[in-house]
Amino acid sequence: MARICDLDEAIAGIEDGALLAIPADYAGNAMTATRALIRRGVKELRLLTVPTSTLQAELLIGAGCVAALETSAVGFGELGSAPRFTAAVKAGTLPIKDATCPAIHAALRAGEMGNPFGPIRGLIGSDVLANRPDWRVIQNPFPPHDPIVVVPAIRPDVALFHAAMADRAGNVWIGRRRDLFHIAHASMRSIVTVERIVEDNLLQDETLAPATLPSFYLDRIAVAPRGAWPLKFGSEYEEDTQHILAYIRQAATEEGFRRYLDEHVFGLVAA
Amino acid sequence: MARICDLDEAIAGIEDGALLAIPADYAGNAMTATRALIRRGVKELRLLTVPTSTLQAELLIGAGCVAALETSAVGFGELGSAPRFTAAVKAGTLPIKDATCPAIHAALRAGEMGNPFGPIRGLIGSDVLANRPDWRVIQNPFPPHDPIVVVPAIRPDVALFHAAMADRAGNVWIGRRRDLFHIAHASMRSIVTVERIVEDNLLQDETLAPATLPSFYLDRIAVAPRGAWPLKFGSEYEEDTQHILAYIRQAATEEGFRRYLDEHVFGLVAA
Amino acid sequence: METREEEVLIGVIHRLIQGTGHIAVGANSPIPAAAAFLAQALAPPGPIVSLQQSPENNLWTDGGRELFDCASQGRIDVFFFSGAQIGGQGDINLVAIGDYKSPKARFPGSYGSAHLYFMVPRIILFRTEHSRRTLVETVDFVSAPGVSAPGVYRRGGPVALVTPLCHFAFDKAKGRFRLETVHPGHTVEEVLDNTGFAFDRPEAAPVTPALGADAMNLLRGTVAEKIARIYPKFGSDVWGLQERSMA
Amino acid sequence: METREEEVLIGVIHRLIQGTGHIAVGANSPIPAAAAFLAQALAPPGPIVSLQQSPENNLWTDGGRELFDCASQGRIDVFFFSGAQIGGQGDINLVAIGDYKSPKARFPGSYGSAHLYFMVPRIILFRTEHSRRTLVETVDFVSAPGVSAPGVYRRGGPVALVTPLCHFAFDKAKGRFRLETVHPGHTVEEVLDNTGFAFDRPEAAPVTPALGADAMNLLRGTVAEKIARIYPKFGSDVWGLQERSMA
Repeated sequence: MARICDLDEAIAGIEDGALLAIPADYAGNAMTATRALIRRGVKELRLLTVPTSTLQAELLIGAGCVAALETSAVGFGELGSAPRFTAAVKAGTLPIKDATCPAIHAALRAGEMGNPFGPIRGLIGSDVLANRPDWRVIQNPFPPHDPIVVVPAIRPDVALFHAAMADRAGNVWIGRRRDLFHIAHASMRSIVTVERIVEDNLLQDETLAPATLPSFYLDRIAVAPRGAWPLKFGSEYEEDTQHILAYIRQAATEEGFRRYLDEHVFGLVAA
Repeated sequence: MARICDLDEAIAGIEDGALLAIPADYAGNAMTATRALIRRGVKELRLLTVPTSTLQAELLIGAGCVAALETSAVGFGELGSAPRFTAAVKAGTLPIKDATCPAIHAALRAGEMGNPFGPIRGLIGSDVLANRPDWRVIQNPFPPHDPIVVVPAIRPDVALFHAAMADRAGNVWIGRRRDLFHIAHASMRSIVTVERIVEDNLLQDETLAPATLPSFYLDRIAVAPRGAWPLKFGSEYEEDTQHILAYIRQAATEEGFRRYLDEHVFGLVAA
Repeated sequence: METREEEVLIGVIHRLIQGTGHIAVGANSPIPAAAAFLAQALAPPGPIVSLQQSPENNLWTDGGRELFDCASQGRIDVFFFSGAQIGGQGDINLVAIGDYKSPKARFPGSYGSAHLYFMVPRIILFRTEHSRRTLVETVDFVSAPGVSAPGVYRRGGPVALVTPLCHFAFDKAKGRFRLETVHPGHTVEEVLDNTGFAFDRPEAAPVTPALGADAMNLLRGTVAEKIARIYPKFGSDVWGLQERSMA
Repeated sequence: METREEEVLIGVIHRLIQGTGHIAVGANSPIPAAAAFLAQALAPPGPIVSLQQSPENNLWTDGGRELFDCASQGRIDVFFFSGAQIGGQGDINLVAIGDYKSPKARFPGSYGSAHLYFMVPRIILFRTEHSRRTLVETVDFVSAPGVSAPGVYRRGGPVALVTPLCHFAFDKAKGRFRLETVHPGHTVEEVLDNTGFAFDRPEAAPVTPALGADAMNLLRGTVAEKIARIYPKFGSDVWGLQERSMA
């Protein structure tokens, strides 16, 4: 069962070398916790983005916390590319497994089901597949007996994400961002930051229970108000686009990135 | 997109011979619609219980509407066995595919994912597997390369279930009974009865949206107050245990079952 | 108040689930549920107990498949099964007596057994009828086999069989039951007479230990009340607690 | 008001999605979104349009995987992709320029393309830079191939490529693009000069037809307002609509 603790104790559950799963930036990103992880100097993370990431992967990569990355995309969409991710891949210092979104979902789903693998159509003839020796092509055992890709299950050591609220029993209300269920189900344990703690048991409220992740999937929960900043969080707050644009400009150089870390990670603790 | 219509028009979407999926009796059973189907004289249904059933499968089987059955169990638990199901299987008049709950979930999940098949551990050495020539044992393509059962995907022609409420756009609030999502996702289309229609769009309410099935999975929606009676429905009403006990006693004989149908299906329309 | 048969079974199951983390209880299983709640009450918070019918213990929010997913992943430590027949090699039959294609008796079906029996480390079998009809050398239909060939992925299986007469342990290596204890008021001879399968036994089988006084008080107090809210008929039959409507 | 380049592209895409049932729009795609909303506005209720960023058009309640599930099942009829490079055989590259292991340029990644490109019947490619750098004979990294070998399961793929200069159709059988229309103000020579891949073309390529007056009025009216709520910058740039905060 999950216990509620302070932020540093919560992130202590993420060990150096862990296979860490983080959600896409529409789902609820534990950015306050990510900054705390960087301050702690977490090392050698094997990072899995489910299935893509923006600032969260970018900061961990830039700060040198990531030994290996599996992703379907790291970038800021219309706002621009992810400078530290791009630099690390070009420099050859970041071993990367390029995936495609539904292949990451398929691997996690196999993990969620306790299956050793899962099939996924498509991919054949792509360089995505050509560069994934850990995936296999088998013959579909049923008609039309076509060649089909199978990916091994992924069970991350730990999932890290941000949600709206937890109750005293350690249940967490996820709301509409069902990705967080899928990541938590697949992972060995989850570490979660929340906007607030509520007094009533979420699983006993018929309206809230359907979107509540039961405590037994979770390990540690810490309160972190505005814990997804500067990213959007559900219907609670919007992305801080100006901050992200400033980040992209500043992180164009290693020196600029270091100044960003000094100011926003090591300096004042972001509210 | 779904349209809201009357009950007879809704069940007209279930054609003779359809592969019909129905949920287990904790999830929301469209019993008023099932009685209407029997009155209409639906024929040759291939019935899939997801993964088990009680009175709903029993009535359809007893009334002669079912040409083939796939199930993990049909019975009333502590209350007793399902007399018409039992009689039909013993008489050899009901072709049955005996499954196990998670194999039905695995097949529907493969259907939900658009995959041709899905793996499931266990089963090897059982007579469940021995009697399922439609399932295969393959070698796990990954270590430990163990033999593993794969089941072909199931995409039911139509799912039939009961839910609490629909909005005017045809979205349906499922609540905690997530099985109904899984069945609807896997099925080609769904026909749903609801306790009530609400005026506000369910997908635009952040508290209700997470447990709302979007309209595009649905075909027809009819209002049927107390539409799961005599079965339990969520937190809205309890099982009518006395009715079910009386059913089990009465349906011990074919004549008794016919009297039950006359009274509760063809006679007065159950409230 | 004399110890009732149900309380003896609850006591045996309570010992069998010591030290486990997550106990899942299937439909209509008041005896296992009582043992699990007793474990929670004796050393709070105790194991996680999930039980779909009980609003306070329904931990599931991803539909019926979530239990099987969790079992497959290794998140569930204990589950319970019964069987129309239980075989001497630990096989259970939940389907048919006689020929499968034209059975003499037909039961509801295998439920999740063909999967959970492989995946949950501690499966506890319980059968409220101890007879040569129910405990047989070979079952007519294998819903789930007690043991598997080498190379078949298997992390779970039966560990014990509890009946109104005795407690058998299951020896995975031998694929055989072994008599552990005989319940108060019953004898080894009675067990031998009423068991259709061969089993190992010690020279003198000990008597099934009773629950300690503290445990029995808790069982008859808060645990019984909790059970009666979920299973009113069982609460009334065993402890004379008045049925309360849950509507 | 003169017809803007964006409006021409919206017009082409609008014609390409006629008669489809469910149009899914990915992140940051105001032009495809406008075409889809225009189809809804012209013949209500029109196609289903799902768009995660828009509260009124977010139809997803099962997380990010639901789009891919639906595409795999055949529930999605139209999707849109761009590419750092688009190859003459319909391949798209969303990953790297140069050697994959030590690239000259690196892009975010393949997103869902390696799967959706096989599963969605009508993939419409759009690229806002029409140059020999972006439209190449052979891409450096195949995120998703335009055509597949016989026997590979495939129900979808590219049907068209829309650029600021022209509209190409994709011929699946030949694995080649064919010039369909050239946008007003541009010429076939301009297309030839700026395209790195060989393509088929008619003797005289017609001019891309403009949207009809009714459609244009709708586009600049209710559709533009809807787009501006989701993509404030695009609404302001193209139609001069004032940005409104969505907070």
